[in-house]
Amino acid sequence: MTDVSSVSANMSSLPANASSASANMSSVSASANTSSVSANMIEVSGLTKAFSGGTLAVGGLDLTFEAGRRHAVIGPNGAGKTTLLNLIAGELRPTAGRIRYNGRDVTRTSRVKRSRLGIARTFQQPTVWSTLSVADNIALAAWPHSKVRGKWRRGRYRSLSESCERYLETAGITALASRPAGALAHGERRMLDIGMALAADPRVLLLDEPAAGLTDQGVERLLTAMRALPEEVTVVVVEHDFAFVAAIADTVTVLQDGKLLATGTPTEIAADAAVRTAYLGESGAVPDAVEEVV
Amino acid sequence: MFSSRVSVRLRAAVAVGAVTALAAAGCSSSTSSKSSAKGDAPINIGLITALSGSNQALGPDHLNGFQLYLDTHNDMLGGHKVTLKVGDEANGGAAAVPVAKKMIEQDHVLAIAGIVATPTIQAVVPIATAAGVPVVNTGGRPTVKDVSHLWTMSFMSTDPGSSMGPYMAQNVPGSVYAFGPDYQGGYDQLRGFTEAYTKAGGKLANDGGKATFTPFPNTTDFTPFLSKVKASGAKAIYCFYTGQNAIDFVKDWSQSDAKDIPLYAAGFITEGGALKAEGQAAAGIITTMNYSPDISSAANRQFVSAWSQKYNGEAPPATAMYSWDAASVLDQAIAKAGPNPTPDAVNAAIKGMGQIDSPRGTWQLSADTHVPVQKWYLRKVEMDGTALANVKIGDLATIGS
Amino acid sequence: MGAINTHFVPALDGVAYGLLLFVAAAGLTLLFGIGGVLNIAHGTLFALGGYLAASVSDGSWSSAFLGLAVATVGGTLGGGLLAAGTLPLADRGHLPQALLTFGLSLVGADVLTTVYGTDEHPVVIPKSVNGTVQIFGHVYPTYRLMFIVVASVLALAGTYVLGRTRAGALLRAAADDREMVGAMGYAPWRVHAALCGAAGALAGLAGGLGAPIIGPGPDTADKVLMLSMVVIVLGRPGSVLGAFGAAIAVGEIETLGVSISSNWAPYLLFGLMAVALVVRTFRGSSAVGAGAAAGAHA
Amino acid sequence: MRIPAVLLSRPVRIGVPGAVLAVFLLIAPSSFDGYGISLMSKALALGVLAVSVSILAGYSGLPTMGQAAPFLVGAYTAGVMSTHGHTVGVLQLLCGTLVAAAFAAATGLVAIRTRGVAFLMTTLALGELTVTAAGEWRSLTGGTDGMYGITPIQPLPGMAALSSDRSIYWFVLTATAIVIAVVWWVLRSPVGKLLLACRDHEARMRSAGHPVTRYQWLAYVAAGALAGFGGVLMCTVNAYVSPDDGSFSNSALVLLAVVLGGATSPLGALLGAGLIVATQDWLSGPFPGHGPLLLGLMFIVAVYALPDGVAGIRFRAPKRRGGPA
Repeated sequence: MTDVSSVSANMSSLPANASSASANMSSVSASANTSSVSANMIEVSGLTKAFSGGTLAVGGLDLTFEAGRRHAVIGPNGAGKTTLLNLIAGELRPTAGRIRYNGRDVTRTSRVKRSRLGIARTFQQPTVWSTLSVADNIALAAWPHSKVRGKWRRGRYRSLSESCERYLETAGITALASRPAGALAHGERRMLDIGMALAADPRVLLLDEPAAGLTDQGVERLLTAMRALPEEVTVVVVEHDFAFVAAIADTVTVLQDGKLLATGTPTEIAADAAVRTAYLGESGAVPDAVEEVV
Repeated sequence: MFSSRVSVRLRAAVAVGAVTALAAAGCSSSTSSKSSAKGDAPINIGLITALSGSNQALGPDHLNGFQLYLDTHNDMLGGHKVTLKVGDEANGGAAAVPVAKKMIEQDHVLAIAGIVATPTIQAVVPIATAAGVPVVNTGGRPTVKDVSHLWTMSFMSTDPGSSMGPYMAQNVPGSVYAFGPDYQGGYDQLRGFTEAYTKAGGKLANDGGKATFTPFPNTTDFTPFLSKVKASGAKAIYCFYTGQNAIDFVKDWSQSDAKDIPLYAAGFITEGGALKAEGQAAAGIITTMNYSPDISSAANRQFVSAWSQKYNGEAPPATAMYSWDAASVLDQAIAKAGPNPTPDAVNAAIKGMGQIDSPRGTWQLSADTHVPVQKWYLRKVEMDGTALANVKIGDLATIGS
Repeated sequence: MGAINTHFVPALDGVAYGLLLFVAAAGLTLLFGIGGVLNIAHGTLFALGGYLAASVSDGSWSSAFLGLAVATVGGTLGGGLLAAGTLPLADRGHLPQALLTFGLSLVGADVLTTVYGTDEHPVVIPKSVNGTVQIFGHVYPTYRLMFIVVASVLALAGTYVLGRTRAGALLRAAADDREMVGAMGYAPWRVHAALCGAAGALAGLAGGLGAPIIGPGPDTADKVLMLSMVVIVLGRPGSVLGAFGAAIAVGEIETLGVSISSNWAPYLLFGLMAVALVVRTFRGSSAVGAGAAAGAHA
Repeated sequence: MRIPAVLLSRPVRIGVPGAVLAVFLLIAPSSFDGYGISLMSKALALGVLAVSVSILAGYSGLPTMGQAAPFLVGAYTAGVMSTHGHTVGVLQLLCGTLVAAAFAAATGLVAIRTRGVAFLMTTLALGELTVTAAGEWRSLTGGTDGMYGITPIQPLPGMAALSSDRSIYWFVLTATAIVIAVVWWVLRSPVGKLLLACRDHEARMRSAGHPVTRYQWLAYVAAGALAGFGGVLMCTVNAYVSPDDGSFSNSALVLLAVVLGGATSPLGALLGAGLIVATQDWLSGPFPGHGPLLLGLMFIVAVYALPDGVAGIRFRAPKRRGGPA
């Protein structure tokens, strides 16, 4: 399990060819796994996003992400994975369809409000406030979610900052605390981005390709951080790296051309013929990592 | 990496500083006054005029008239060699405050001449008055609270209109449509006209019986305003415009529905450069002015010939004449103020001045308002030789109190 | 009928004035909308064109055409200078360019008044178009009527060039995505220089054509800049058709608007401009915003 | 040549120029005449305006071309108070600041909706509207001639009126020092970090749950209040207010001052304003009418020579409706 990065290199080079895959879609229905006791944390129905120029990034998607579980969303490039995250986080407004969060309709809720309701996210391109220090980045990310009053005062802010030290530790960037975030290397910046998402004390954590560009060590740390997350936090990870997905996910959702292709446990997905054809390539040659999981 | 960024910044700051220092060096060398005094101790005179900003078309005449007097009088006023300190009032008002302060505090000027725009007067006069320095003003004159140190060579802003009002009431067979620009000088000019005109029995053709004010300085197209004139049935137009507004108004008038309706105006509309730019469009415009280059007097001949010699045979505009008079008044007042003139002594000497012999004829300063009591002339734009000129066709009233 | 009669000339004049503003603003909207350069010195190029045309005009047709040619060439050279000045700033977004061109406009104004003096320069136009014509019982200047025709032809030509030619397609592509033009094999600096030159040429030509209406004088540059800014904001930067509509609207406000209610005229233009800016952003598809994005991401 | 690290440490980088400036401001008046002193007063008043622009453009990523508008509102408030006999300086400062804040609160609702160049143009349009209104509202503002002969103020009730340029200078310097200290203190607090973060990456702030629009509106109001404070000081210095004080070119000049001063440095903005006043009113003295030329050259030099100062004024990342991912 330690040699994940080399596997991910293999995976990403797979052809994303999937023309005749939808035939088998009903074989893996979205409701197959919803028999568990936990409530649906995120529920999207008929979710559609069309961009100017007519590109349909997400087309009539029906999905549920159960509370307290680790979900992964995979699929070839252009499948609509990041768009789905952006729609859930409120960065984008859907063209049609509804999004429910914890039983509440948030389709038209602003991203600020959604963040305050407990949806936190990281970005494909790690996004930080570059002129501020790493510690300040974490503290400002925690700010809207902290119950401390009067944070604009120096003393209160300092105590907020101190209470955030554990996120620095979790992300493994304690040593960088006083560096300006703009001066960080790519991997460090990604860990900071994740630390910022954790600092928001989320109920739903949306991670957009968190392992991309990380060293082995970084991936290891990321996995540790994710395992250390409280049970009740719902995690949705968009990821190319199937090995990584297999290592953390309870359920895997496969998207293709903005539509749902399959849902299941990593094992089921790895074994699914339609997924193999669509995502893993015509040849059906399954990389070691997948076999290992199976 | 960080240190190199800082050093770039330092170097750049040093570069900017060096430019500043160079320019400062340049200015300090150019300000060193040439004190080759013949006669008494050299004196400084300030001249504030618009050399940039929205009034810059009017500025140079103020400067050139004063300079011409100095050129023809051996650079002397009242027997003292004069250094002229020129300042830019730019858009008027706030920009002129430091200019005036510099003249008073640093150059120790004996008097300040010039000033184009009325806001500049309002900003400068309190400062000069507090310092006891007389202001010999050559632009239009608004109402000012304390006139103890303000002496106007031109006219009260209401005067041109006051001189034309009764004439038009008698000679225009019907109502008159009145226009002006939307700023204080415009209101004063039009108030002068409408009050005198209605008092003499005239009736304005404008909607609501009040003069129309066009947005300033953004109006470039007067056609829509002029198309209302025709509809109103007015028999004549009276307007006050200067600079670019004047040129645009005249051009638009000459090609509009209102082109058959005679245009009367305060004289600035066809003064100097404006008349050149308007060309044939200005033919036939009747104006009121306290000056016309064709007045026959010794003083005027001297002035006109000096001006046309220096400026390619052109006729001098009235503004240059006011400035010439400002220099002439200062010349006499400084002479009277003794060998070591002080601003106070000059101010007192101006106050005691009686009749002033000027290219425009003789005039004197009103004891109350410190504005000329003078004769106004009726002029018409006609061919004079090969070029259009403001030709005197009659006398209007003598105005001033 | 009475009202139509009263407002006929202002309405017609609004078209002429609007078309003048369109020609004046066309270069600015191209350069800003497509090239991402907010050129505060645009009015200065217009004034330069006017001065140049005025300096050669003597009332003959040949001098009139020579004037237009000289004005266009002068504007193009000015645009070239602008290109050279802004090229090193290409990666630094809008603000440095705006500050630079503001500085250039201050310097340019000083140079123009030093060379040409502070008096307005008359343009002597050929006798046959210097008179007036009768339209429905109203007197109207021949030149403005001719201007309406000429400017309409220019507008059509511009629309054709942008819509139907290869150069136009390239420009539209550049407006959408400047990196793509690079990918198509055109050096970015060439596209930049061509845009600046074309915008300068348009400004110079507009100055020469418009000189008999907005004469070249010390105020001309500021006036044309402000009105052009209003036009490009109302019409969306980069959109020739939008600029056309906006220019006619501004022309009508400046003529018909003041003829109906001169009290509100001073507020109307900038009020509309602010509203347009805000409404655009509300709709979330701000062309200005996208321009800023292009600048920020370039 | 490497600069020793100690010279780059924060206390040295800010403390040394700060100390030099403080000494200059305290010592210089004794060797200057009234003209020089009043120029320094003017530079301080304009400097307060420049600091307000630095809060917006440098800290909040809102490059404004209309900050002269609240400045004008503050100046007119002081002028109107004077004509009604309220000549206590502290009271004028308080009221001018409050009225300008109210003005900014209203106009901010409009301006804050826009981004980048659109914000630049919106503030420009709002500024032009304000100048127009100042010229038209004759009963209150005295129209285009402005308000003149404004009565000298008394700093506090019961004190003597400030009659000399020198006494006005000390009043202006004291007021400026206090307000700059407050601004400094606030910007160095977590509030400054919030603004910088909005400037760095607005979208990330929203994703993190920060009400960015509210922050920026508050910054806009605070900057407006500060500009109003500067306007009152300018009215005190000039004893004159006219619509021209609110002109587009004033707004552009203070933006230049901020660029010269390094975008996020209140002290730098103050110095930049000083440089501009020196150029406009003092250097251009021997070349009357060519002040704009010198300023124009300064703009050009600044853009090329001080890229950091310009880059510090960053446009807010506009709302991007991204393409398919």
